Amino acid sequence: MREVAVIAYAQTPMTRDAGAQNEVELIMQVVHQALDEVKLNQTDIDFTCSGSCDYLQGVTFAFVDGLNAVSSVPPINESHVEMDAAWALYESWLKIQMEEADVALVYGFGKSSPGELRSIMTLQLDPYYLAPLWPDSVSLAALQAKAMIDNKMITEESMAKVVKRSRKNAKSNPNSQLSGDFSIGDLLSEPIFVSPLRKHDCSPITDGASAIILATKEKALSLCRNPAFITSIDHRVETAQFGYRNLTSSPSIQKSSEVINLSDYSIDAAELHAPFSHQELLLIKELQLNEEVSINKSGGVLAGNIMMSAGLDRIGSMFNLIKSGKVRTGLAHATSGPCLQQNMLIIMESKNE
Amino acid sequence: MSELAAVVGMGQTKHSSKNGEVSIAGLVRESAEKALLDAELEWEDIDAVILGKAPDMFEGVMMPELYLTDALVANNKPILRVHTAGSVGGSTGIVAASYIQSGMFERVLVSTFEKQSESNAMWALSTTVPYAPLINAGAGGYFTPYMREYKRRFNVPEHIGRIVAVKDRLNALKNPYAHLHIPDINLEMVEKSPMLWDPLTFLESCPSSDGACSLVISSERSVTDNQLPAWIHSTSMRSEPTMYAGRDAVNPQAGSECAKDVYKKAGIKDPIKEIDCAEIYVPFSWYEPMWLENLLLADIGQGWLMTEKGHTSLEGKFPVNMSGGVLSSNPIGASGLLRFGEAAQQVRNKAGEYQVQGAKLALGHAFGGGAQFFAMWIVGANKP
Amino acid sequence: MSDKEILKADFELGFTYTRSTGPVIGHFLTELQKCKIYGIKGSDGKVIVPPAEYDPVTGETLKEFIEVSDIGKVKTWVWVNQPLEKHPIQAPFAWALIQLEGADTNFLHAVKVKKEKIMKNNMKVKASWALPPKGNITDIKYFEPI
Amino acid sequence: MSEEKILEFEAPIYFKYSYTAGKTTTSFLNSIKKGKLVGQKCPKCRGVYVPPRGSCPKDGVATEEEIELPDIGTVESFTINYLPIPGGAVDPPYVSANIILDGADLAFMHIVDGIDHSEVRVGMRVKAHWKPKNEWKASLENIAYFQPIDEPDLPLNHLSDEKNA
Repeated sequence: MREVAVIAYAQTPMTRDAGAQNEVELIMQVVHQALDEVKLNQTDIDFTCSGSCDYLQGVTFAFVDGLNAVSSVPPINESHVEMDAAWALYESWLKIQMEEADVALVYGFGKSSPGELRSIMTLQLDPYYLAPLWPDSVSLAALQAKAMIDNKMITEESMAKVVKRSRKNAKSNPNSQLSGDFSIGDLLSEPIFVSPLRKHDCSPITDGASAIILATKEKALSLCRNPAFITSIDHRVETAQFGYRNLTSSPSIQKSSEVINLSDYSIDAAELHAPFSHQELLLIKELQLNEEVSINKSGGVLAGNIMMSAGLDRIGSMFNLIKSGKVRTGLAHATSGPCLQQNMLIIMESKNE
Repeated sequence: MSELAAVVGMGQTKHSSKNGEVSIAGLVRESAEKALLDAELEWEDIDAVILGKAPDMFEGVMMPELYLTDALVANNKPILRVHTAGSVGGSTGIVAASYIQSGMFERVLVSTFEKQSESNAMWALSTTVPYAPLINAGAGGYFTPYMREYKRRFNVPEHIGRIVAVKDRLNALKNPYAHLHIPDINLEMVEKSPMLWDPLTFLESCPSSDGACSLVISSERSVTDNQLPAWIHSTSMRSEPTMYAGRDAVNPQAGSECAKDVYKKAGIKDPIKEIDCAEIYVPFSWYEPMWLENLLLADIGQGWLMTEKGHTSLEGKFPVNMSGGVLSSNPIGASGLLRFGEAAQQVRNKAGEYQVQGAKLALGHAFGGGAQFFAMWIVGANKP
Repeated sequence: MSDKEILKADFELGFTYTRSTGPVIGHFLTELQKCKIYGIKGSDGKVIVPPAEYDPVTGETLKEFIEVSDIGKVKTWVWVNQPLEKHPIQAPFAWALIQLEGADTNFLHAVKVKKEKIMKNNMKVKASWALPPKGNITDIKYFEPI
Repeated sequence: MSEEKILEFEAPIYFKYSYTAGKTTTSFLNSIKKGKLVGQKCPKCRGVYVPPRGSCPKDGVATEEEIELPDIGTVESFTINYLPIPGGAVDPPYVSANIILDGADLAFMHIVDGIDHSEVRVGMRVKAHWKPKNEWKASLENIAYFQPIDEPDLPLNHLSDEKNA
């Protein structure tokens, strides 16, 4: 296996409504910023891969326009996943493994402000039995939270603690959308949104884009002072039959943990893609992270949730921690689908002595 | 060095304008089961699933890999969804190959589909946003100006498009899975069919199909002799913007550079001589000669002569679209993988009635967007 | 140019899709027209409702239909105070995972009650049918406590 | 009670979206509301784009320099459409053409009319036929169509030579 590292990461400020800025303008910012960070040009990139979703903005082939943000004349070796860009990173990682590329550019973008995100997400469900009833993403997550509360795995207070920490951590993230100091009491006095969830238990609607550059060890060490090496990576999915799932556990996380030998690592920090506060608690339990592991230093997606790059942002946020020397071994997680149906785990490490 | 990968199984549905017998899952599943059967493998032999299809709006199912995980027996396995517009079937095949070539997986299933009857796919392509007049009439309206320009630029006779339309439909008669079976197809019938976008008639255009195509791709060490492997000699993808100053949409640079790359990686110096046959993405008749040139299989301005002389027919010197091609079946998301898979079937000597005798090396090709995304692979009966 | 000067316009994107059902979903919807609910037997013997086409564990094609009751128990529920435009009930209501009598899995549907306080885990609910049924999952309008 | 076997059902899926034109498109649309066609020039390749999109797709850089273009151009390629499109701007048959304005480096699709369809040629010189001023809004639809002008066709090879260069 070739050693591959994240060497650059850029993210737009996460905002409720990017307004005048279209997708191309958002992507252009982050692609240029990431390339500049390691003094590369598009011509130095061997493979480019992106993640996006047409339904967010209601236009087919959103990614085709997105390509206008990248210099693609002369033509480039490029691909796209209609998924979170974390999976675009996975595809790029395979390209590097097969020696088709040494340096890869990955970007994800999403403007959730133009549409009705909660209802749009319903279209991820089985189109015969479930989608025609229009259960929305918040309601489904609420069912999971309620099941966890019923099982005494969490309480409304423990959920509020997650939010409190997220908002606090987000204060040191210049791109965050929501941050600040809140007391558990303040949070619990907020009205219920979809019971048992309050609005702050749900990640916000966010517009933005992000980009990451991956490189082989040799290139990484020549371009970046402290690259974050991807030691292990795996992703798995679970059944689509919502009523068949036990929402209080995650077999796909358990399987991926095994595959990446998670228990062999001493994890300092984790960036978890938990669009709802209770999901962070479920992930911590399924990943068996102890209290010494620092969780979502970036604030996580509760502080800003760029659909289609929120997973990639977890990898980017972990890169930031490793690059700055604050973390030696970290875990990044990305998810897709209702109630954590699909998950990716990545172990990222510093090789600096 | 990348690991060697081979296609060891192919499955497809009978393509039709509406497959009302199955759900979306049922459609994809049928092709996947057939691919496994062809590979003599079981579901548990598959390590990962790669799904490809065109826009989610065709079926109104967002990120359908999430819903299809049970049908593709992907639970607790990795699944990934590729979408690169019309070239997606080809790109998905290439991504699937990279799972093996990276050395990370032993056997993967790649499934692609479109169930166009669920919506009206042509108009799903023509959605527009406010402030822009809706002028463009689907893919045909977009591409016909470039076909006209090809014809004009090289003074190509009128009947070339019709020759392609007839040739591909005659080939389709030998393919039980093809959507269009028109037994009495002839030049006059094509000429007299309704004009859609001048000069393109109805019979010079692809149909809109429900259909699915799956392949099983295996690592070298997992291949067994009875699987008749089609060894993947090379893959390549190239993209360029839809529009930019100086772009030639008739002979896009991304296509020719992709071709150069895929030949170079396969060690092919003289493609027209070394390659035995090709499955090329030809949704509109004129694109056969245009792509022959773009693929460096003919000199610029000479592609139509190959078509006119019958070189691209099943019995010709360089058969193209032996299966009937996109002109005979077009489940958009699967169309590219059908090209890639049909190329593999030829070198596996499994193409049935449309087998090119002794085919050892074949090209699979797909394109998408405004003829700006290209995916290609070269497969061979022998190891590279 | 300030954000206010930027041109904005609303538009609607939509299609009415025609979904062919295949044999399993088709059977379920056909029986719904008779106000009957069918599940299917999974590889482990569990009765899955609504009937899955493929077993979630082994992946095998499932075929053995089993009729279940239109009465069941609420296993988990949540309360929606402000229904969205597309929700099946346009007044505060509950989403619930309901285990129907004879089924081993949960069925997601809406439960109509006046107040959140009425909702309890394990409460018995019964399907309320849209008449005449049309062969759609929405033939079950919602569930109501009994 | 019906005994009909269900083979299919209808699933309506409709969403409302708010579309934001963005800075560049707003500026273009505001100009066209006044009857002006304003494009943008790429700072790198100097390519002129109309309608502008705020970036040069070739170089992946932002474009800001604005340049007003005449409403006269050349037909680069075209087709005659016979298929009606739901919600389409015009009824078939109509000619849709890729028209490259004088001074621009990229064509855009619009309608050519005011001439027998069989007479439309690549290289033909055309001018915008604007709708009456009181119908103008923020849309390219202000131009009803492009019509031929009394100027010799641009040499046919000129266009393709330029492209093949």
